[in-house]
Amino acid sequence: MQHSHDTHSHSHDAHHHEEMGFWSKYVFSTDHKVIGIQYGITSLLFLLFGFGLMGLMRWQMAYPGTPIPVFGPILEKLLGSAAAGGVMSADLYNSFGAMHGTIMVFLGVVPLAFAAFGNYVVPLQIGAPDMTFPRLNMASYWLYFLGGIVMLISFFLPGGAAQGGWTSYSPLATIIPTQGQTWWLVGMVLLINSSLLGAVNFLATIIQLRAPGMTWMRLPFFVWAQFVTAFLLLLAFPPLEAAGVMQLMDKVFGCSFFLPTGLMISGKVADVSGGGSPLLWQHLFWFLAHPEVYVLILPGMGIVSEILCNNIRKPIWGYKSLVYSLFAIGFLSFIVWAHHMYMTGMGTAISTFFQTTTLIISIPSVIILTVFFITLWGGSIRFNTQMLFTLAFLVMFGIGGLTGLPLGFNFVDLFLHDSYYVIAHFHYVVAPGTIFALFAGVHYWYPKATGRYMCDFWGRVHFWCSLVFMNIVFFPMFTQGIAGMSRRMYDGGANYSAAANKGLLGALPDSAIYSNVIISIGAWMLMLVQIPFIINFVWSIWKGRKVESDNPWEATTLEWQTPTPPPHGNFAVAPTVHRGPYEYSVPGAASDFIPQNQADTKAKASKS
Amino acid sequence: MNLFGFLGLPVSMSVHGPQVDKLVYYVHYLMFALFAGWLAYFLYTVFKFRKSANPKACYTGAKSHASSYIELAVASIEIALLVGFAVPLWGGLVDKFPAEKDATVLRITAEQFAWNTRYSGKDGIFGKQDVKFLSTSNPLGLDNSDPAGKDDITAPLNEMIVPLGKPVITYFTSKDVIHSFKVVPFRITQDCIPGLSIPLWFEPTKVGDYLINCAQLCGNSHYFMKGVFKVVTPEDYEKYMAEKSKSGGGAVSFE
Amino acid sequence: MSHSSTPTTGHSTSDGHHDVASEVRRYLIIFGALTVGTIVTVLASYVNFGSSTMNIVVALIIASIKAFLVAGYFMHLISEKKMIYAILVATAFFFAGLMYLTLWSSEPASLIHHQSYVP
Amino acid sequence: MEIPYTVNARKDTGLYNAKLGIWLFLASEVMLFGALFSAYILLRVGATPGTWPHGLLNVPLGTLNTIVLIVSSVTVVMAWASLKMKQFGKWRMYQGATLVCALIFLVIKSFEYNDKLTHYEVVTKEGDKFHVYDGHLVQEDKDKIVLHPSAHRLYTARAIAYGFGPEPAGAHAAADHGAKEHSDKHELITIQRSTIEHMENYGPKHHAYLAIYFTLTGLHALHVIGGAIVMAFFFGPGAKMWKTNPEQFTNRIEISGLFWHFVDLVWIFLFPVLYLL
Ligand code: HEA
Ligand code: HEA
Ligand code: CUA
Ligand SMILES: [Cu+2]
Repeated sequence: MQHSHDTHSHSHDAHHHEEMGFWSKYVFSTDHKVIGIQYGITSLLFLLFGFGLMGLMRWQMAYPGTPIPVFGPILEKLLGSAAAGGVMSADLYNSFGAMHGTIMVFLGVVPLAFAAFGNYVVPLQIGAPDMTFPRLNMASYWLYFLGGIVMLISFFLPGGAAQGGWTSYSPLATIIPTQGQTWWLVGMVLLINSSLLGAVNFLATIIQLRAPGMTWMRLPFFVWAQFVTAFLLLLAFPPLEAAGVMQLMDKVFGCSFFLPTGLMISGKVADVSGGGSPLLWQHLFWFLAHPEVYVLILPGMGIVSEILCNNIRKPIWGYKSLVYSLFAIGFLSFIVWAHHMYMTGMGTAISTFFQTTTLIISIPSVIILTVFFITLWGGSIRFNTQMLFTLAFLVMFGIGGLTGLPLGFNFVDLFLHDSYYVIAHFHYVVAPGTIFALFAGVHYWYPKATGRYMCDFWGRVHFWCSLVFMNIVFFPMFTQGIAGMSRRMYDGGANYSAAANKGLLGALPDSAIYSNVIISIGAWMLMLVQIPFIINFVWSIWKGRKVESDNPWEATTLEWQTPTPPPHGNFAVAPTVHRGPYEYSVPGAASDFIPQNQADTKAKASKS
Repeated sequence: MNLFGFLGLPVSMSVHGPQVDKLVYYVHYLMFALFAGWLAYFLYTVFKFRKSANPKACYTGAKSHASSYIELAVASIEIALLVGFAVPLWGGLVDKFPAEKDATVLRITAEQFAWNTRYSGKDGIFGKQDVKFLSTSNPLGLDNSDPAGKDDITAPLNEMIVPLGKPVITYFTSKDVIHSFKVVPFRITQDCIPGLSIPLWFEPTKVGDYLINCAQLCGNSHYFMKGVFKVVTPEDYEKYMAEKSKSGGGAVSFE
Repeated sequence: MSHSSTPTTGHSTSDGHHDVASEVRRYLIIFGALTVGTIVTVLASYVNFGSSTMNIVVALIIASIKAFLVAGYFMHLISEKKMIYAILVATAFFFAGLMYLTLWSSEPASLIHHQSYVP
Repeated sequence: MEIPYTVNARKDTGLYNAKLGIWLFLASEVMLFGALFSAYILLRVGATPGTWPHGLLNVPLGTLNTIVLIVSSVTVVMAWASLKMKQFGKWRMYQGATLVCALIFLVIKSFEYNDKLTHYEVVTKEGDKFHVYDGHLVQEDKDKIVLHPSAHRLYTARAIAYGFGPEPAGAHAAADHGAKEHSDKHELITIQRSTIEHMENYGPKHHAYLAIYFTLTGLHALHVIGGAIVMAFFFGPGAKMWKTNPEQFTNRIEISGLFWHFVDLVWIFLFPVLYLL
């Protein structure tokens, strides 16, 4: 089979394997496409939920101590005294903050970017019938699901969900009495194991199941990005698992892995043996969490490269330097972690080491961005929804990445550490960065998965509104940070404001406090403008415009050379690959794109 | 035009503060230059190569090698900032401490949700502290039999006072969880970590009362944990101290 | 990587070219070596090699030799494929990084704090 | 299209899928145990000098367990070799032997755990003196406990009277589990509950050393249990596959063997680090 299927072929292909029941087909499926979609839907819901938590927090920040309209009474019903009178308590604020971070990172973006897109697209792009270990794949999803459930249930346990920040620093996390803090660790262990299974599966799939002719340097860049991401997960997550187990021992059995000798808690000598080290937790946490931020961004970059080439109709300029930069990032990301710990009392030698590696790692990021920008030169750019998101990604990631540079200097960190500048820095990378890449990916691959387009008009509305409001939300945070506002402030910094501290130097200027209101309104508007997306997403499943061919974007990579949606087993025969991934506008070719599995450049690329 | 003013940094009132600010500005110059350059290029390209203007893409694309030079330039500027500023300045802060006799020395112990401060008193020596003396009534584990501790002074909670014109050396620690001592105009942030005593020094340049905020999540009243750092003239300081240590005998508190 | 041309015989696994029967003898020899190694470790712990660091070093050296025997022969690492080596080398590197950098940044000389504990 | 290379090796990598998979998994396991080893080193280096306990564990039992695991490693590899040589009966024997070894290991381990968990340190206050008794709990009821002591220390101030604090001057030699000290202290002591200030067993809470000991060996034991379950499955219902697809079955035995060897390898480091140093 090469690439000629009529649109209806999927209806019989689906029956080509033995008839499966509803449960084994949609719920306990081992098909990578079904698992990818399961991951996708679950993680989108978690993203929405994580955003919802932040929506509520933003009320408290803008109007501290006032009851939350509409949702306040609901919260009070659900959570009781933590939201007495519809006002968010400090404990609740902290648990929403911790869970926003945790959910966005571990239950939202990673499962969506890595697991969902990876699962759906990677086997198709390398010409494989499925993942190497389909049952592990299913187990990975269900562990993730279980981890998510544990995290959700933890809101309703005595004391509420985790309150120690997504970083869960000891001793705070150890002594917080909430049960949710303990279950957070249980949830994390489940999520970590899920990611580990996923990582093993992706690596084995990419190494073993590439179709004939799919050499390493012919892999679509998205596959490379997933490959490096999987390596990061495989090797960086286990130390956090170890740390999680140790913190669990501390919490459940009263050990002191992370508790030093001589703790005085609420005026009493703590009944622990002591002898532990709070910094050990930080080292193990950031050993994961720094590579993790690249886990958040690399799949996004992969998506962007696919959509970019497809919509400018030309190959990547400097494919090899992209791949090498990717490896450099992957490699270096393991040895920069302590830039999150500059203020813990580091001497010159060690902090110089970590500053140097931090600055070095920015170079391959600059190279990747540069390659994307230069690739634009000479293209024939089509502006559909996915391309708009992609282009915006480039600029927004630029802002986020560039603002990482000052943080990389410990001397600057003296001023900016744990301020809103940091919040702004990383949200620019993950929200208008990664989230935009994910929106782009949804629009791009949606027709493959469903056989229908998402509506382009509403896509554009969603895009422009999101772009505007994202910037209204996150840009003022830079100025707040520079004004000296710290993060994780229950009252949005009011207690440190000039108004509350008459005559004190270094209090927050009124403008910083007032920005909270603008940011919050921006965030709620941002939430509102997600509605077109959600409706578009759901509505198009049944009502979207049908695709005219299996390759509606006239793309070159293999996922478009299968029926739509691809049947169980993907390809009837393993496709043979003859060329690189982005052969667009090849001089002398009959059409402006040549699929990877097409042998003859002169042949007209089949549209179906 | 004040080139250094564009970020709107709060005024810095410590000796090393302007250096921090300078580095902040230099990095931001680099960032703005890169951002503006790339954005201009980006907008131009996206406009010029839109489909309606350029229906046929060019397979080979750009031929210039400008990008390699840009990358090299970025790398060299970063290295210059690192070697020229960040490393030596940091070294000055953590390696080259002023002599304790020429400085005001404080021990700051954070707790949920307050700041405790101690001075070594006239003899310039802090009384011994040890975990084995810890108890509810002796939360700092002071060794009451140590003569050096007799003239130590405990400041009121959340308040500390230093004279202008002298460096301040502070030893930071915490009783319970991690806190972070941050005074924006001093350009100082320092984690207070239980089990460690971390010294840092800085020198205020202006008399006044400064707000201390806690910059590390330390529990539900993290947002409420503040203190006042008073910088006064040396005369006022002497007067204050003399008055407060009159009572004598044991670690006194001047509440 | 794709160009590595490791010969593989038909459908046998990586150990196909070895004569399994002769390997069995080797396994028994290694078994002996491991047992001896264990006993030596225990005995060595009663000997004073000058300092406790030396004792630790000796114990770890013996353990490493035993680990080499298990990994090399029982797990067939000495005749494993390049891909596996690549994975393990990367792992060893990051493991060393984690261990070394964590220890380095936690040792007193790298920290700016002086006393180990002052409340 | 079926998933290729489930049984036979792919040409360019020379590996079948599961073989690559298990090695990737083991790589992550290296990082997992590696992080715990780092923690061990950090705790140990950071401990107040002289407070890291020695000789708390039973070396003969530990040695025995090491040998048991080594034996199981040999039987595992022999089991695989037997299948390679198409000797299914022999395989059964070796596979069974491995399972028996796993069981012995776990039983011995549970005895060691039990020993620690019934070993108490009791601090009593009599007048202004603090006594620290150390020994196995023989009997306990509402108002008194009976200890089989192995050490007794006396403090004048509360200090940190429990845990392995620095030795107070003139106190009795450190708690030593060695049989020598044990033998000349046969008499049991009875302690009134009313005098007890603090009582704690040698569980993970007692000291950083015990914490890391229980964590490392506990995690290792979980691996032993997991590996044993998989091998028991192949020994029992899973063995059917030998009839239908002997090659894949042999691969499976190889894969489970690799995991088992890794578990053995971890123990090779755990043993000296926790028992001897
Ligand atoms: C996807 C996530 C992501 C990414 C990619 C990055 C990338 C980088 N980060 Fe960020 N970071 C986070 C997520 C991320 N970070 C998070 C979540 C935190 C906070 C965690 C917490 O405390 O809770 C954090 C915190 C953080 C800190 C700690 C701050 C503190 O707590 O005090 C530091 C310090 O060095 C840092 C540095 C960097 C650097 C140097 C990069 C570099 O890799 C960036 C390199 C990129 C560039 C240099 C951009 C290149 C682009 C161009 C040059 C083109 C520009 C063109 C146009 C704009 C048109 N980050
Ligand atoms: C991937 C990571 C990620 C993402 C995407 C976000 C997204 C957002 N974050 Fe958050 N954030 C963190 C990670 C992330 N955050 C972390 C780690 C922290 C630190 C926590 C800590 O202190 O411990 C933090 C902290 C943090 C703070 C600081 C709180 C404090 O310090 O007290 C704030 C404040 O405004 C904030 C706001 C927002 C906003 C407005 C968004 C918005 O951009 C959200 C945008 C979301 C969407 C646009 C959702 C899209 C999804 C859909 C539309 C669903 C569709 C569904 C279907 C079709 C079914 N975040
Ligand atoms: Cu103390 Cu925050
Ligand atoms: Cu980082």
